Amino acid sequence: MSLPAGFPVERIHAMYRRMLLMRAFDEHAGWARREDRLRGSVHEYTGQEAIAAGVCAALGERDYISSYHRGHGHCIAKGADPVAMMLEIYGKAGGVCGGKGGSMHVADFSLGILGANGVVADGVTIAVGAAQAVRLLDEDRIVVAFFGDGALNRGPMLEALNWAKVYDLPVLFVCEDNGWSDRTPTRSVTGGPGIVARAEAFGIPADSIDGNDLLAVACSAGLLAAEVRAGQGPRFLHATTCRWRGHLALDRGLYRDPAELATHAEQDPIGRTRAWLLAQGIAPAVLDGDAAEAAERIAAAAALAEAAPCPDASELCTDVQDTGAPSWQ
Amino acid sequence: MSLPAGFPVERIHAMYRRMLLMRAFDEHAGWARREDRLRGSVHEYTGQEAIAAGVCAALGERDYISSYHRGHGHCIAKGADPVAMMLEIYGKAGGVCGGKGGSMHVADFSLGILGANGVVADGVTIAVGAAQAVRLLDEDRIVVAFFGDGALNRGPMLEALNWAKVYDLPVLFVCEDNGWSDRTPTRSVTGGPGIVARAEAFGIPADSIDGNDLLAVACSAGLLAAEVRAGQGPRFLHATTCRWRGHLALDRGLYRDPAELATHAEQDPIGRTRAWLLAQGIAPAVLDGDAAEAAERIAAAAALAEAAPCPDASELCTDVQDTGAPSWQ
Amino acid sequence: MAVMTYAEAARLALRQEMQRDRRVWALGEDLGPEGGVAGQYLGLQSEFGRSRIVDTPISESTIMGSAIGAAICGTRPVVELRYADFGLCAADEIVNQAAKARYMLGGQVRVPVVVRQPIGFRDGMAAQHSQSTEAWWVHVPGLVVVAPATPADNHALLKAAIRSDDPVIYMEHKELWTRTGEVDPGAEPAVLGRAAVRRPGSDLTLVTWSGMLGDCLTAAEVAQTQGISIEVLDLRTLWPWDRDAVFASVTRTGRLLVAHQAVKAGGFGAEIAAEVAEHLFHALRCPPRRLGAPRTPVPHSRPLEALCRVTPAQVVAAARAMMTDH
Amino acid sequence: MAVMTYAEAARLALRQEMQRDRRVWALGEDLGPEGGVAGQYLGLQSEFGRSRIVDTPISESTIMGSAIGAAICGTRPVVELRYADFGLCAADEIVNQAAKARYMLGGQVRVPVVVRQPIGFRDGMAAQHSQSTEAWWVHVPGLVVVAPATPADNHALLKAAIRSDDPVIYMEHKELWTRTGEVDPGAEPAVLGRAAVRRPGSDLTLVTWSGMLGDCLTAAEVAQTQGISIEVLDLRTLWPWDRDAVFASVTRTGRLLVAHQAVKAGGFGAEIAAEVAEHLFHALRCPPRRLGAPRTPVPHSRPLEALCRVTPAQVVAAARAMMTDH
Ligand SMILES: Cc1ncc(C[n+]2csc(CCOP(=O)(O)OP(=O)(O)O)c2C)c(N)n1
Ligand SMILES: Cc1ncc(C[n+]2csc(CCOP(=O)(O)OP(=O)(O)O)c2C)c(N)n1
Ligand SMILES: [Mg+2]
Ligand SMILES: [Mg+2]
Repeated sequence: MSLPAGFPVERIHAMYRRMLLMRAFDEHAGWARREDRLRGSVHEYTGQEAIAAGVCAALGERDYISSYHRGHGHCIAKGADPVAMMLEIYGKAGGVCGGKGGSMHVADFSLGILGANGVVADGVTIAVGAAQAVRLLDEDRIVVAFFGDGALNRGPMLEALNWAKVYDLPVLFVCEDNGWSDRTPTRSVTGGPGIVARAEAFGIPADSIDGNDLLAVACSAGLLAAEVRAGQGPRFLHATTCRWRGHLALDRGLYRDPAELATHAEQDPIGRTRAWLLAQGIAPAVLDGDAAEAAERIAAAAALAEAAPCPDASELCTDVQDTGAPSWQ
Repeated sequence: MSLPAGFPVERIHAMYRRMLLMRAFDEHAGWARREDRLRGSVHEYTGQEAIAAGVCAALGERDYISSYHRGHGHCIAKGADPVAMMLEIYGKAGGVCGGKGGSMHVADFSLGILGANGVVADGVTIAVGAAQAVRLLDEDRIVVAFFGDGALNRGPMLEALNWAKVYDLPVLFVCEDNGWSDRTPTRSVTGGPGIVARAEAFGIPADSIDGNDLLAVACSAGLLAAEVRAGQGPRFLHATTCRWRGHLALDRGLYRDPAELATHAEQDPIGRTRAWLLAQGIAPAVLDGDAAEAAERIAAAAALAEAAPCPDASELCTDVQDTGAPSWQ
Repeated sequence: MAVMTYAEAARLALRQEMQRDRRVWALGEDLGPEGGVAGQYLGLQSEFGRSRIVDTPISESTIMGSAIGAAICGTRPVVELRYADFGLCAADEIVNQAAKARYMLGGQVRVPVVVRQPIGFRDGMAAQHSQSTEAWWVHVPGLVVVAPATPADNHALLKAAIRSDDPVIYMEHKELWTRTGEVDPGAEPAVLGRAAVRRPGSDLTLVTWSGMLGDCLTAAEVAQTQGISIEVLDLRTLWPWDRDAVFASVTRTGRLLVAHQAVKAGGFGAEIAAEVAEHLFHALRCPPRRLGAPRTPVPHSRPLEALCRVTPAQVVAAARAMMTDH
Repeated sequence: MAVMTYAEAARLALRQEMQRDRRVWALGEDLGPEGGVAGQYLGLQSEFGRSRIVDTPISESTIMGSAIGAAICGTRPVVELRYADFGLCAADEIVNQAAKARYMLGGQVRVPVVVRQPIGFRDGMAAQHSQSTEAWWVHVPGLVVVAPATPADNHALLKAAIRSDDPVIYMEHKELWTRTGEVDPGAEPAVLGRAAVRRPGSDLTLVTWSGMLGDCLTAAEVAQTQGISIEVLDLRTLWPWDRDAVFASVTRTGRLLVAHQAVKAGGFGAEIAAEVAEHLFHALRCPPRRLGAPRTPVPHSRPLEALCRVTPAQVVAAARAMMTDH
């Protein structure tokens, strides 16, 4: 891990705090799903936090991100309120989407978060379109599309890479390569020399980094985002990482090799960042305090969500469409 | 133009005759469509004949080909009967598809011709599936998928490349690169270093050749087909060529640069092959005789098709589905 | 008032909306060179530039997906999918994203996108270029579905579709492109969801839309000579459909016939017939009837294709049978 | 006879067909590791190998397209699309290729492919994982559409689907995976197109299918206590649907109610109601009625999702209203 000279330690420390919040959020979310305290598909981000934290640190509030099914981390990294998110995944009133979306649809347009998505790769086509809007409206924003390694086999994803290059759009593609496509090892269903070669075949310069190394992510994303912002066209970041949990909360991951799982702890982006911060002279007590604070915030959010009321029945037919609201259906 | 030593001139001569037949067929088809003697979308293959001729020469009768909207040439190259094809594009009884398909659906399963196709790239996903059947049934066949340069931007096409590599299927992908995607220059909507790079990004070895050079096509296709046949997995042939006519018969091509069109004559695969055959000592009279024979066969087929009856009304509801034939609909 | 074709009317509407609102733009294959498959974009790329009339790769999923992204980020894209058949290549994006985004994101966002998907038979284009899929989109919560039958409507309804903040599936009919009619270039956007009585009548309500309107009017004329007075209702918007207008007419006539070019089985006519049967049962003097294509793919051959069509003669025959059935 | 779950019954059927015919194989995402999202393929990869239970990339278009290619070249693929929502990612291949190939190629070829697309709400999976799209496929010429409601049917109907030489859209219901029932492991394939009378009755015909069968039976029991005798018909195959059975029942009862979990507007219930209204108009004692979901995307939140459901109470209420309406 090394940083450009002059990069303030405090910024990494801030990303560290965000990672703690993501971790606490999803550790709770997974538990709550397994305990049947909430419903729907919950995909934990645990183990992958450095990517969201490092990438979003390169973004301003106006910038857009689009995400995928494993989306809680990206929202938190972009600044979403964990309370509103927690209410959402519990399907409660006051959730970011009024409880109508649930875990796979967390979003906050006021922060440029265009939403998690339940369909693999669809968020990526949406991201290139967002970039087209930015261009048309002559706005000062860039767009980040987060997606998994499995998405690289879906046609719309590949079309979107071509699309971004053809129109030279301000998009940073971020592939979170955890090696898994649900319960299938991605390499067993993926041909060719690798993900970077795919991006380059569409004319998009790509970096490949250790996505468990927060500093590497922050540096690389910072550089790529700056190029995108400077109008140099789309860029691609390939970040390898580890999925600590099952594909989703209810997946016990019985098909996984214990040897692989055993490597996770030493790859832990939070542990590694903590070690680095300690080496920079941050006191252990400060870092312990950070962890305690994250845990508390999430516990408080969870308590609030558990107690909160569900949306009112009157919400059922709102926000469907204005033309032809289904009053007589 | 050069051939491996010992490659019999007679084989090139036979391909030449097939090219003449393709040319005569599509020159008639285009004319007939413009004269409103037949209906539907007719995409002329004129100018691209060397690709179908050279590739299909590497195939046996058992091998499969799948084609696209510009499909007449592939069928003729694979041995389809021009009379049955002509009846088909006229929508007449006795057509290869009973007149139900028309130009975009010519096919002959008895010759392994899985069909032209009206949806860009769909024939390619069908081709990789055909190869999967070959594998499952342990048959001795290979599959050729023909498609245009524009298809390389469609998701299913890109998925199919990955698919073929993942299962190491016996497929030869043949991209006929005429530079056009309908009325749009393909390069204006295509990112990256090129078509070969795309194939290689999915792990598929690719050759790029002058597709107007019949000998080059025949050699390259022969080698690639042999590799595919030997179980070495999918291969990709990128053949550049020229589309002499409009995208379809009713397109007058007003958007085209006359300078580009002017280059076509000297690229003419038929003219170039004729010159080569002459240089090999074939008498001009023989070659003129070939042309006359092709012209006659097509004229006869056309006369027959013009005069033939349409399918009987009773055909309307046959071959829809056996379960639930729409007797009461 | 000006006389123009259905295609020209659509072009005029888009041009006016693009002049009026710089957030409006269009994307699809081959819009620039010759203005789309029917000239419905002719000249617009020269006028508005390549960034507002965008020629795209052959990438239906991303054409649609990117339009959605652009719509939720402040622009108003008009998507050209060329034929409804190719709309199926973007079905996921239309249904899972465009139609649902507003709802599943709790109303944070609107998706003002118009998705043009021309329908219908034309000139033997056969099974993959002839489908009428309006029934699919009507069944999808979140979508508005529009099917203009005249040049004037292709002007006023397209304007309305472009101004809609919710996604609109806009289904022109391929056989209408060259039909001419009177258009008021200064017309306001139409009100979505309103049917038009194209011919008043008292014996039977004939509900139709899109390419079948002409045939239905012909049928009504013939029927008139046989003493049957048919009221022809052009639905114009299929969702929401104008229940009030249909119910009012059927209440008067006591007879409902729906005719569409789409396959009859599972077609949108079933919804209308079922609603009328449920809510106006006692006003009906005879069973509600539907006419549509047989459940076969569309054949290429001319006489077979013709057999898939609902003809004026069939409409008249159905009307006659209904007059004597009670 | 054996007691097994709906998922196990499907697995048994596939296993038996794979043993019987080596041309039968299956493909989809994650079939091997844990046997699909509901264990409906559990153990089959170990038994038949990775070339007959094929784990695929996330490539719905090519999963479907390649299955079509393999079907027209002599094999009998079973496609797993996981949820009907993702079936939309392969809509083009299903409609433009699988459904039309036989017809547009003039009968040269058959397309014996089964396309499994589970439908229905389950556990708050929300808008993109809860759709019931059967009405779409019914509207597509060339497709057979099947929707099993019981373990025994998921065994016998899946066998029949695999033996069909025409493409079958096979829609299991997610909430039924774990339901148990009696299955005859030696049962012959069911005959496609036959409905089953799940409960005889004389006052009202209740037509339903898939996940709603249980609720309809509950409703019929409750109604019985209120003196209403409901005949519950499980359609089993939606295309072709068993018109004879439905018409025979309605002719006796004089009342038709259709209930499905799909959106009511444009749902398949409309087709049934419209056909009955047209052909049995004079036998009807009251208007035909339909129950289905409101036209909204499916919400995540439990009470909102519950409001989208057709409940036994609603069925009973509708039946009561129909008994007094005439
Ligand atoms: C189009 C589509 N196909 C299938 C699925 C089911 N599915 C959900 S997540 C997933 C695996 C995705 O893998 P990857 O993109 O690597 O993301 P990860 O889960 O590893 O973060 C699959 C197959 C889906 N949601 N959408
Ligand atoms: C999915 C789909 N989108 C659009 C079309 C309309 N279309 C037909 S041919 C064509 C251009 C194809 O270009 P290319 O693949 O290079 O083949 P070529 O016509 O040059 O031989 C287009 C856009 C289509 N048939 N299918
Ligand atoms: Mg992954
Ligand atoms: Mg081309």
